[in-house]
Amino acid sequence: MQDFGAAFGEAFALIAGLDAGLMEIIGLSMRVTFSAVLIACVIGLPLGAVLAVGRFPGRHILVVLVSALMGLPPVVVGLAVYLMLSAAGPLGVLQLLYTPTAMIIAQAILVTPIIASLTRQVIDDLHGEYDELLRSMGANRVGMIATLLWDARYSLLTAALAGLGRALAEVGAVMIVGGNINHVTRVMTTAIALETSKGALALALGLGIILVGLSILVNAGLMGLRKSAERLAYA
Amino acid sequence: MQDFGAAFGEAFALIAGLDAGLMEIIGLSMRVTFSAVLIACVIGLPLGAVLAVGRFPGRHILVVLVSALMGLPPVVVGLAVYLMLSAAGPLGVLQLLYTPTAMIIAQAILVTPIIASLTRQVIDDLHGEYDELLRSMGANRVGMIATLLWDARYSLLTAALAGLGRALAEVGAVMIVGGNINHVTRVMTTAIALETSKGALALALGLGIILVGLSILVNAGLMGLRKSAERLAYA
Amino acid sequence: FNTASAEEKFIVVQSTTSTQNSGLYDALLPRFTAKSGIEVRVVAVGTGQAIKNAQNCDGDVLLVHAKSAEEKFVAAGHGVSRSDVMYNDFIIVGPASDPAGVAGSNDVKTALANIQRARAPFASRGDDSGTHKKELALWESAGIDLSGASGGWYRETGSGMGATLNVAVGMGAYVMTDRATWIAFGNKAGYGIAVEGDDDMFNQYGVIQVNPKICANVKAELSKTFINWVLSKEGQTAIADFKFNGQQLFFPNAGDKPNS
Amino acid sequence: MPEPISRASHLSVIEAGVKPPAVALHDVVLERRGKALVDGLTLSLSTSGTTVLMGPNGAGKSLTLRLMAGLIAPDEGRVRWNGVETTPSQSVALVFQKPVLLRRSVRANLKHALKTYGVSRIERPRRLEKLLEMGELENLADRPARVLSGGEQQRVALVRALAARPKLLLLDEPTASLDPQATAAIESLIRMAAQNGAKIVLVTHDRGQAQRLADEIVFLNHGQVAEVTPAQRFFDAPQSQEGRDYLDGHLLL
Amino acid sequence: MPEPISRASHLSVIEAGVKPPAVALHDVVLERRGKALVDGLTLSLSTSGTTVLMGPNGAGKSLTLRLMAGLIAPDEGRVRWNGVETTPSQSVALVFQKPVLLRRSVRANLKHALKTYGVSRIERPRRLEKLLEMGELENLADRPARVLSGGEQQRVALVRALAARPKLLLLDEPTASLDPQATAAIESLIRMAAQNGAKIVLVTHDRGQAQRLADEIVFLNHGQVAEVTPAQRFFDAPQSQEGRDYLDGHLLL
Ligand SMILES: Nc1ncnc2c1ncn2[C@@H]1O[C@H](COP(=O)(O)OP(=O)(O)OP(=O)(O)O)[C@@H](O)[C@H]1O
Ligand SMILES: Nc1ncnc2c1ncn2[C@@H]1O[C@H](COP(=O)(O)OP(=O)(O)OP(=O)(O)O)[C@@H](O)[C@H]1O
Ligand SMILES: [Mg+2]
Ligand SMILES: [Mg+2]
Repeated sequence: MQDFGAAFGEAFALIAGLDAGLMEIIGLSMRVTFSAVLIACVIGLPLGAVLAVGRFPGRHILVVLVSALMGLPPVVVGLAVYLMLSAAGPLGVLQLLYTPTAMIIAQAILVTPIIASLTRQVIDDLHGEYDELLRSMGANRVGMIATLLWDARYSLLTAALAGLGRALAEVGAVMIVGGNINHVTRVMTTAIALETSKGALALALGLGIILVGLSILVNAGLMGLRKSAERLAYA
Repeated sequence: MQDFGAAFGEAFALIAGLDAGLMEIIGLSMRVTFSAVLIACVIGLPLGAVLAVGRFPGRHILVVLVSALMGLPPVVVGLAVYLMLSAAGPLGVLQLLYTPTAMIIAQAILVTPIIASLTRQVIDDLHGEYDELLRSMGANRVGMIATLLWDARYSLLTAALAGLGRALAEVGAVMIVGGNINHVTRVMTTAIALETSKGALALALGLGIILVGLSILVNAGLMGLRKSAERLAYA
Repeated sequence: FNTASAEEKFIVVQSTTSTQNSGLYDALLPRFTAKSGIEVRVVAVGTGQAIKNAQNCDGDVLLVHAKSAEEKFVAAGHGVSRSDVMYNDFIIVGPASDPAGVAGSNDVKTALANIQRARAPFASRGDDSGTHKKELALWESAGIDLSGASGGWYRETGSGMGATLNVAVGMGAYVMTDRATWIAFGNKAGYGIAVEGDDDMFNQYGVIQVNPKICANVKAELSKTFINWVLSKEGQTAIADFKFNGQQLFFPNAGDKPNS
Repeated sequence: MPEPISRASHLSVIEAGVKPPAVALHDVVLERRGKALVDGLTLSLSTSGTTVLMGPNGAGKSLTLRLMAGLIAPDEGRVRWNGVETTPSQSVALVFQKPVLLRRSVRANLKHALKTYGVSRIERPRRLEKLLEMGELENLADRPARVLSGGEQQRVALVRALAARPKLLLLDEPTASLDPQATAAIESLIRMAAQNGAKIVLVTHDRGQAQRLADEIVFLNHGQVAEVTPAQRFFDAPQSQEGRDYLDGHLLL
Repeated sequence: MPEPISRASHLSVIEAGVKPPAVALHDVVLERRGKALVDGLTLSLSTSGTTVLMGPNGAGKSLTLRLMAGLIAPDEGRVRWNGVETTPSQSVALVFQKPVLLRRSVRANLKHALKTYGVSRIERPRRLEKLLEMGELENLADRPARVLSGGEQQRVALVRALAARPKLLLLDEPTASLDPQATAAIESLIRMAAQNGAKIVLVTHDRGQAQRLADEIVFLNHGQVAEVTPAQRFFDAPQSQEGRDYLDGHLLL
């Protein structure tokens, strides 16, 4: 039990000390996470909408597949990306292994199915309401998807936040493709894993508390933005 | 690149060989995952509904908090549960550490915020439509929540599937509280991590392919059930 | 990613968690970088994974402790040559209650036999790492057959040294570890060294340059500079100087007998 | 021209007074986005008879019904039911202008209502059959409620409200998309409910319907009461300029 | 009783024939859950004039409009527009019985429609103002469309359809919740559209409205056409038993 107390102490000391190393790690964590979620949104939102709206052969199989890929094991994604980017792999020449870019790629792969699958559900529900109207207006598929995504934007934020949570917490994939190299690819989660394996449990928990704190800040910020946007909407 | 080919070969050989060790691991994976998701649903569905429907002070803070907890780092959850259950910890007498029960607890903690948060969104959307009707009928909170959860059940399946994906893929927490002990607490993801650290990348990938295959089966099954239920509904 | 030429001067070392967790690199590398201007990026993973990564050309230098696997690596042409760098030793740690009554022993075979007889829990890494292989060899030389014990008193954790120590501490099991990891380990929880000092528990670290003929991307010059420095007087002194809570963790032994 | 029908009970608000009013609004103000949508509305309705709310689109009729159902709280002023401030939700039923039906079959919708209204499990099947019969919904009972035609949905919503056996029945244009036969059937259900002692508040744009059912007319405009007049008199000689204009608009067609 | 109004053009289906019909249904069957909701419906409408669809609740009027808009495909039979099988979606507009409005302001709803209908970016502001004016929506332009009153929503939905400048305008009870003034205004908009050459198909239960607007009446029952009769004649002497019963139901009140 004293470990928990110690953990809060560690967390507090780290923050109060404005530790430069910690700031570097937090900065990289944020950069990697936001980049990955951004990419996942750019792919996942339209993909989810197409899965909800489209009527093409194989759609059901694709829906099941994307949903199943929410269960992609991070270590497997890490390995697959590693094998692609490794010097011996097909994309080795890009020299991306053990860089933040590799971590972003791996996380984007993990998060995209989550955002696509949740988007599909949200858009499906709204589509039930809008479908006949939009078709009666002669809207084409692209216009239809754009309308649905826009009008569902407040609900879709939750999908994005779910993806963000996954990316923020993820360690298995970034560990493999980033290598947890100090000052280069060390992020909060890999640092936590490292301290855990050193047996520095209080420090690891302290870092975890800081990470959860960051997650709260980000969520509060984005939800606050949504609230004020909702209020100002209808311009 | 040959590793990918080898991975499929390994996966195939493992399945074809009906390896007893593999079956044991798959069985435990399924048991832990489904138990954790079940617990998370039992807590998360009503919690999410209350967050959507309730009007009490601190609701907004709670909504942000639950959303933020989607970003709970698995290693941190693993550590916290470890410290609670460890022989020196407050619940040490239960002797749950390094048992499947401990893994179920850790995963349920990880998955509950995901299901609660997604449920909140789904119920919120439906609540906008039902709220005045149900209130005009004098429905109490419990009746209201029951009605909303029931009528949103098809959409909520996606929330449950997101939770399932997370649980199925999770390795950080179960590794710490389960210990990846052979024949006792080894599951698919920890086995993959182990083979990876051995450098047996093809075998690790092969196991990953099997895990994704299981995820596809489970998703196809549950979505198929939803489809036929939807067809038979309105009885 | 970052292509500024100043930052191009780096090498990647594939290594094991024991060296990283002990803090050795944090003490060693700044000295080297200050002198040479070469940044060293350490990827610390399981020994098997480190060797595999190096085989895939994803590193310039390999620094691990699994001598036979290292020699195989060189023999297969993946590495240029192997040199001893340093050593320490393995120890067995256990709970204060000492259920097998082995504390204070310096005879590992007898100690293992006692543990087995008492059916006292023993945590094994079970991950084919150098440490794991060493442990298996010790059981064998003690004449103990482990088949059937796994999942009972003998528990294979299938994870790294630190994780296995955490597990052992969590369930009150004996565990074999390298001394460096143990000294730097933070979650000791009343554990102490039970068995140490047996000649059989020697732990040798070696360094290998990844073969630039096979891996075109290997920075041959930079990695040679690094290896030479580690093996040099200056590097060896730096290793000897590294202390944790006043205790020396690694003992330099380069040049005792380089083998290719 | 339809004949004015005879009424069993005719109680104007003004004549009542022994019992506290079924529902009363005092100086109620309701604001949204800085606009007063209901703007100092005062109105007191006796415990029986049928009051018809009329007024142009956007006058605040639906909002007034919501206030009377206790679904929205006024920003200023107060609403009282039988003289007290707590909504007696189980004895008030509201039929919305746009029917809201659950994503279930017609039967399941009515079952849900009976359960919510606290009808005992044993009684439910009998009551259910009765409701289906009242709404002439027997053949539609197993359809998903939300695929029904507009008129069919309105019938479901109406009998669902009747399932509550409410003392105060608030109806927002309940026959707007009904055919003449269904309108007649629904009107007789409403008349029956009134005869059984329920207070009816009905919103309609259908002058004929108002004449057939109303004991008194409350004319709303811009979120305020323009006049409260016994029905007969209103159609002969509306007291307010707004009422006159509205009826003129009607005659213009 | 309202006066029958004069009509600029009066073209019955039967009299037409030089141009291919604006829309024609041949033996159309529509089944859901094993029930034929539209049951062998054959109907052919000339390219101009106003056709009013009447019939009891559940007769299939709304489904017929959906078929005419190409929103649902028949299970049997076929639908043709101007003699061909492809829906000319940009020249057909449908106003649904329950207005469906986007989760946006009134203005944004109309903007979205203009964009979807392919109105050029430069022209949009002018057209937008015009639409707001037509629907008397200027004061409501910045409100979220979904909080508007029932009648206001119907007005938005109607002017949105007019934004398409459709050749075929399908209206499903467009004035069901409108007050008398708004009804008159909408009716004159409909009349104007008809005069500008649009074909109007209107569903209504309002006999007066049918008399005011219709050139011909199509009477539906049980998913089939009971009769197609010039308007004047229908109200004097319906040709089918169903038509008679329906009108009788009306007179009963
Ligand atoms: N949440 C809201 N925000 C802004 N305006 C609102 C809101 N709710 C209602 N209104 C406005 O309040 C006015 C009154 O609405 P209400 O629905 O009561 O009208 P009504 O009298 O029932 O009209 P109708 O006959 O068309 O049904 C309308 O102009 C409507 O636009
Ligand atoms: N998807 C569906 N499944 C089952 N029945 C349906 C479905 N859609 C419509 N119906 C039924 O088809 C019939 C015709 O519906 P439609 O909406 O066309 O009626 P309508 O003539 O417009 O009636 P109203 O005057 O009430 O609007 C109704 O009885 C309705 O219940
Ligand atoms: Mg209204
Ligand atoms: Mg209809």
